Amino acid sequence: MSEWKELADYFRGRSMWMLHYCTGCGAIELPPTMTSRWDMERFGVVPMATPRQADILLITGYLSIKSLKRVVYTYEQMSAPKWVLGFGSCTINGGIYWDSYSVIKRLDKYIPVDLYIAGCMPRPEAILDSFVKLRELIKKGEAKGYEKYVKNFEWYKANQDKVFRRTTPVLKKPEEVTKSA
Amino acid sequence: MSIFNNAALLIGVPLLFAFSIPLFGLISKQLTKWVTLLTISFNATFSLYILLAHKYPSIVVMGNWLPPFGENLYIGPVAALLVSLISVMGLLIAIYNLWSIKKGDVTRFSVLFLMFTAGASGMVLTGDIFNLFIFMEITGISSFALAAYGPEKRALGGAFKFLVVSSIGSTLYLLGVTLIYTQLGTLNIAEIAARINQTTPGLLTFAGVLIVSGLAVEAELFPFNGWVPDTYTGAINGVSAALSGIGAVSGVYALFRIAMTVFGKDGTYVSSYGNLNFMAVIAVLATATVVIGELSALTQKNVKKMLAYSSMAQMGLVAVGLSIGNELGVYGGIFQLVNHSIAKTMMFLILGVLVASGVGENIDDFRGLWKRSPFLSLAFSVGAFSMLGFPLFGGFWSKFAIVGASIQRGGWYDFIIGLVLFASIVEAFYYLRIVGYMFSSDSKFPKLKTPWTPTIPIFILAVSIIAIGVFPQIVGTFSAQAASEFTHKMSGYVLNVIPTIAAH
Amino acid sequence: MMFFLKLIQSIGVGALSISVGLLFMGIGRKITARIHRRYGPPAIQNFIDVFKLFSKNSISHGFAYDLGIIAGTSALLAAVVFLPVGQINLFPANSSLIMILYLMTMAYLGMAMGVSSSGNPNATIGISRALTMMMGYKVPFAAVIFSVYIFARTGSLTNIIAAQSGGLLNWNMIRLPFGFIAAEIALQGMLGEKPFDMAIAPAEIASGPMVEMSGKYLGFGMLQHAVGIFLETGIMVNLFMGGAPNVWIFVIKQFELFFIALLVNAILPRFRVEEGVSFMWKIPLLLGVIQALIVVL
Amino acid sequence: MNSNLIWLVFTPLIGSAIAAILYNYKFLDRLITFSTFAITLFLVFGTHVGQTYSMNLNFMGRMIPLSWNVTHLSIFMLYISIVFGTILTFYSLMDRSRMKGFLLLLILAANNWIFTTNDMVGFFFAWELMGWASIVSVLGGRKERKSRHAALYYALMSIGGSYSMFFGLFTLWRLTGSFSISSNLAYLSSIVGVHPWWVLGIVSLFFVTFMIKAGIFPFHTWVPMAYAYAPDTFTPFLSAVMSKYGIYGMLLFLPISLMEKGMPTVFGLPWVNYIFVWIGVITAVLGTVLAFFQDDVKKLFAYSSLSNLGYIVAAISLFTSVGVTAGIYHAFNHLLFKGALFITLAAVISRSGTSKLSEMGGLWKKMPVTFFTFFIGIASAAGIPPFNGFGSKWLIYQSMIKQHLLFATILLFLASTGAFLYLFKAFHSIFLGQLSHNYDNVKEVPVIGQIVEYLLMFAMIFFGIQPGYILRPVGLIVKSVGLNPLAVMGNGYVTGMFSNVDMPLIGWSLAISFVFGFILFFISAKHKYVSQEDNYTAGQIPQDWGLTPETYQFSWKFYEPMEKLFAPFYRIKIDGFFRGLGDWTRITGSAVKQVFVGNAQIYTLFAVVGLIILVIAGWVA
Amino acid sequence: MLKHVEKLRGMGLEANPLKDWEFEVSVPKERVAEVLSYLKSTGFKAFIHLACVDWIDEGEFELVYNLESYEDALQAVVKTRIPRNNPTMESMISIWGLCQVYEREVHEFFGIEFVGNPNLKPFFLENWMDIPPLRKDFNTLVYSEELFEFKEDETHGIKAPKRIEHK
Repeated sequence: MSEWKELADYFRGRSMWMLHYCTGCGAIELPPTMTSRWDMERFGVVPMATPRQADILLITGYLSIKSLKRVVYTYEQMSAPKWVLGFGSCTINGGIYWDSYSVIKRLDKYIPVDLYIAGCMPRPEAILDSFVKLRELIKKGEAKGYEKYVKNFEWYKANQDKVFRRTTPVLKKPEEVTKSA
Repeated sequence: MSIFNNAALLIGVPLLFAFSIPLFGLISKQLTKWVTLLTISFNATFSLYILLAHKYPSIVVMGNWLPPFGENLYIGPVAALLVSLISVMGLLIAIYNLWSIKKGDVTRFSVLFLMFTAGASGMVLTGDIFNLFIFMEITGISSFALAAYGPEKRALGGAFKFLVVSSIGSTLYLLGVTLIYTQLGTLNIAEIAARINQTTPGLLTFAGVLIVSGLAVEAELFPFNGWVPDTYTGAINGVSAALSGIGAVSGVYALFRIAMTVFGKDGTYVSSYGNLNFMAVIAVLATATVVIGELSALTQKNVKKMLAYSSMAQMGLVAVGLSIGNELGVYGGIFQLVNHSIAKTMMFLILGVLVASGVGENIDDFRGLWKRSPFLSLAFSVGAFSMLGFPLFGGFWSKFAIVGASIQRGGWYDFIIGLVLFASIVEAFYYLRIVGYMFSSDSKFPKLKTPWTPTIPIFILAVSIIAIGVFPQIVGTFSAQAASEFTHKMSGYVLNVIPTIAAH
Repeated sequence: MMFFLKLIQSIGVGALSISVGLLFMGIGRKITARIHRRYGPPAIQNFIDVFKLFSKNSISHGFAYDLGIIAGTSALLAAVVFLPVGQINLFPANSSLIMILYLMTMAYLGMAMGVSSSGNPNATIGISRALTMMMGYKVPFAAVIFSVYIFARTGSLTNIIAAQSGGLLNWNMIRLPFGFIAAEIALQGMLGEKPFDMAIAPAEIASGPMVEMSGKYLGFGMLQHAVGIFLETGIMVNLFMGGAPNVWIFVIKQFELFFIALLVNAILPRFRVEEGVSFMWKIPLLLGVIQALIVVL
Repeated sequence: MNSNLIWLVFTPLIGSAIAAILYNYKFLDRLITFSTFAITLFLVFGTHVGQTYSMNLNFMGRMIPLSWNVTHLSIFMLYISIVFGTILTFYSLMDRSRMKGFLLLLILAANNWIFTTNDMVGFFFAWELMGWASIVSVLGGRKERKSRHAALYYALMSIGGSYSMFFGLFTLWRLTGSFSISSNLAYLSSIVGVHPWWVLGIVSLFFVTFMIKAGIFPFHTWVPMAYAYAPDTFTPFLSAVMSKYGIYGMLLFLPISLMEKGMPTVFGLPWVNYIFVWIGVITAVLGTVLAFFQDDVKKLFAYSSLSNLGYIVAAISLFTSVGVTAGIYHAFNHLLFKGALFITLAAVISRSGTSKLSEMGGLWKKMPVTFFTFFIGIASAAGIPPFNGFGSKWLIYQSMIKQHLLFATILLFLASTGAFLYLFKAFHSIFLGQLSHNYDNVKEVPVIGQIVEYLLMFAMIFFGIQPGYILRPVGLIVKSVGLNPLAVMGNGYVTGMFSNVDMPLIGWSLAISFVFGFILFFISAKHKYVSQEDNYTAGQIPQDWGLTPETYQFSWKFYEPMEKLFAPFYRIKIDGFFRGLGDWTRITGSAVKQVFVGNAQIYTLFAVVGLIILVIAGWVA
Repeated sequence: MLKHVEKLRGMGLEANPLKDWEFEVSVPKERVAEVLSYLKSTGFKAFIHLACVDWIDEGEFELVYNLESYEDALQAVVKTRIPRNNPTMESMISIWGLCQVYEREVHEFFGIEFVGNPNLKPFFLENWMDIPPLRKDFNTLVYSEELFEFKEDETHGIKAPKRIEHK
């Protein structure tokens, strides 16, 4: 069955359908990559309307806690061999919002990310390059984010709940806190 | 021709007891009702005996003067059928009255009721036009009084209108009779019929017009039937049942006995003596009655008024049937007369029971009656379906015959029957509306308990409607003979009464 | 034995239709890309997409969903078998055009049932748009079909092809020009190309019927679309371009028609549903009626 | 002379009498209805073509001959109507709908009598009996007020229709002196050459009645109301069988018009037939257009049977052998799939309690068997090949094209496409989409219902695959009417003018491609089942906002764009004529009522005026 | 524009023009409502914005109301100072209904209690248990490190992102 797996990986690499979650300033980079100047369709990458049809989930910028909830929900709606592309430095370490109280710092803690594209809004060439890199990863069998999610499901869920369902205040010194009703 | 003396009893016995009831009244009020019941039941059994044992045609001579001179009663197939119809209906209404007439002047009611039935059977049996006038007066007076009976104020209004119009009618009739008497010197119908052509045509037509319009009042034809709706709604239900069941029958019989036997030419009687074709006149009036009766019943909200208009219209339909002119038409007319009186009496009795047990007369009060008293609403719908001429009910055969006859006659009659059919569609609308209300199930009131005594007549009538519907021969054979008597003037009627007379 | 031979041949025709359809879609994407002045995916991209889809897991909404989507594709495959393809004419006796059209309705019914049983309102809105549009383009198409029927005095495709044999001049395309134009516009609607693709509008109703299709269901949807392209263009070729001596010419003729549809698709924006239907009932219907009048009188 | 025919009529009458008596024991009443239907079916097996029976009715003082004879047409009609009736009553054993058994049995008696009678009196008696029995049963519908209005409207129309038959009946009697249908028809066709207008007049009197009962274009307005508000188990009988009486009547009068040589012909058809073809086509298109936007499901299917009857009339009035065969074949098919649809509808309505499309949805999870029957029902109603609706629709197109009626065929094709649209709308709004929470405890139809549904499914597929079994008897009918029947080559073939359709072959090709589909389905990656809430509706999960998840079923204004297109057509009220007539009679009624104003002087005035008029008339004459 | 400034000075408030189309007024806490309604009556129909400045070392919050008058294209800035611990301020809903939203936001991010504002529920921040975030004494860096724990975790296969050189 292994050669069947290789053949499947070959095809999966050649035809990756992308659902881009346009948040932050990354969204504006995508139209040029799709249209005639950079044309990502050459690589078999087509933008899709629903998570059901998509293979790649492209997160294009910073994610606040609220929007993270929607991303997790969309990610879980995609079907099995699925990959996540973190786009721009905001997904790597929070980017310019590194010290913000509402923006998550590392996407990887909440959903398995296969490939990050560094740059504070990388250019379309970087996106195309990431697609090619992802194709190689898939061929080499290293792009196993979705299996990682299944294996460490509780861990991921714990991280997510830590952010979503906080029960205790985060900072230690509450005494001069003038808490409103 | 066996001279049959005791046929006169049909009139004599009720009159005798009618006047002796006040004596019984002294003993106990309720006894009078039982006396009326007994006398009418005698009348009914006797007339049924005549009808079923085929004891006709026979003549009863008063004071053994032979026919052309003395008065005589002629019992032909028509008379036998109608007398038995009248007396059976009277019997059933009397049973109903046992239950419904409790308070008030019971003896006076019984006297009037007996006089009414006696007068009606007299009108049907008599062979003498003046006698006809006398019996018409008897029925007229007793029906005014009966109509006025009852607690409601509108009864008086209705009775008064009836009194005024029918007195005009009887005076006109009397004038006509005197004119004929001056011409022919005889009062015997058979003799007048035989020697009709000796009169001067102009005078004859005038006399004919007077007589026809006089009798039209009783037979409820259009211009003369103004009184019908108010009288029927005014009178208590038992009385309006009697009026529509018995009074109308005798009225129509009288009109057509004169129009057909006296004025009609033998056989075809399409054209009649004198220069006005009375049959055509009556046909026009009758169609007008049907159309106007049905249309005005359409927008009625009060069920009793609706039944009054519908009985007027049905009388018009009977008149149309009889005035078509061929044997099939007369057959249909008489059959419809029987069906109508059965169905209408039943409906009025049902209405009486309903009103007595608190259900209002308005259509909306009929809503959901099915849940409250299945028997009454079923009987009412059986009567309604028979009126509409649905198969498996009596009315179908008679309406079938009437329409068949008029189309067979062709010419103007196609147009007439077209109007009548349109009117009967309207009739179907308002009858089915009532049936619809009854079967709708949203009624808030408790279940109705129907008293025992009135259910007997209603049950008998309902069963008879369905029986006639399934086996039309019961009434069919007799109305066929009646039709042949009416259509063959000479052989059917005249020669039986006066064998010697030769038709001129 | 005959049955077995016919079975092999019909499987062949089915496979041919799928592969030609996918090839057309691939080339179509290439040409649209070229129009946009970009390279576009390799021509066999659609084959890759289909294989990828069939290797992905997927979610389903119950047996009506599975049954419906499979019925959609297999009904079309069943219809293709009756289409005379070049010299392969499996069942010459009963290749009646109306029967093929009604079998295609079976496919739409299957797909519609499957998709709308998923419970996603976007899908049903897409289906209702597709059916309204079908009502739109079926009217001129019917006018043209029946005028061809009466013109060639026959109902079966084999006879129609025979009637057009012998040279370009007596192709129906030439003899019934108005009918051909009307049918061409109706073809645009049937294929669901751009001006009339309001049923699968990705922006408004999240790609309409395909919203809940994942993995192999989307694969079935793609196969159905491919066979649909092959079938519809095949009918048009048989009706108006006189069939073809052999399969390759038949495919080339099909591509000519598909090419026109592609060009229109690449340029025009999308109609609203009622605009699309009223457009279909104005000019194409007028042409169809003119053609019918010419044929009848 | 075979008394079997008499028993055909009397057993239902006796049965209905018993059912009437046992009226309030609900189950007994339905049991008797079913057993009477079964006995009658048994009796029908005994009857065969050519049997005659005559009996004298003592009426109007003389003996009127009532005669029965059984033709191919009557045997065909008897079989399909009674078989369907048995299935329906078997189904209604378990359905507590408000259908009264004895009325249905009265209609059955009338049904047997109409199909076998050979004299006008019997025909009229049975027609009227069936008329009023159906009026009263429509009265018992679920919604009180609405079913009363529907019953009244239907009553007026059907009584008006039977009165026009009254006229035709007796004018014929006046001309020929006899009531027997066959001799009258022979007489009519003999004088058709001499003065066709006379014949046309009489035949049109009869055709008005048949068109009203079948619900054809000018007289179709009562159909949607009556079907929608009749009791749920009565509508299948009303729509499947009773609309065929009108068609039977038209088929009776077929031989006359065949001989009409003198008529000027249009398109090779006598102009009368041409008009009727167009009436049929208009009814078909009208039915479809009106059915698009109905929200009450039974009204939607009422319009659909209206349009199917338009098909049948269009095909029959072609009077060619293909046309008549197609018409009768479609009549059978319509009976089968419409009956199946209405029975499943009765099941759905009795389970979900509502007949509004916008309130249902997603029931396929709860009622799978009903779902499959309904699916096959709408597939065959839309005329999809392997099922039984296709054969007849295909034949109708063949017959129309042969007569070069191009525009009529286009409109019919449009109507059949439209049929697919509204059938899918009904199918989606009831079974597909999201299941709303108040239907969570809906159960499947009990076993009896499921047996009936399996039976209907099997029948639809069987007659779809093997049309020969129907085409052969239809061929006999066509031959008996004097046209040469279609050649029936084996059971599977439907032979048209140019090509023929091998239905089993289509069945096989579908089956094989299905097998391939399933193989492909199972070898590819596995799939997992997901609940109905877990779909991508691009919305926020309700739980997070503390809201209960609401189901969103898209069924209100299903074809909204289409409504915008057809809006201008809706302003012309089709039944304006009949409403106008109704209002006119009401106004004249109240006007006439003024005559009886209520005081004595006026009445005496009337009497005197009447007298004067009579005297003048006498004077003048 | 100067006319307005003179008038306000006349009312005992120190007002000075900022730009040729804008002037500012600093008002004690109690007279804010009076000044705002006065300005509204003289043409400043539009309520543009309510901002809050945290002078932590002076221990005061400064509320800044921006108004604008469209007719004569002028902007007014009304400033007031309120003490920093348990800061309360009367709500201006009676003058401008839309103040409710701005006051809600300021309440959420600064913890100022607006008396009379019916709708002071949390707006942006979900189940926030700490001190209002925009206060100067709120240390956002510590908060984010505490909440988002930005450190690698080998055990769950989360390695530091390996840098793939672009060839």
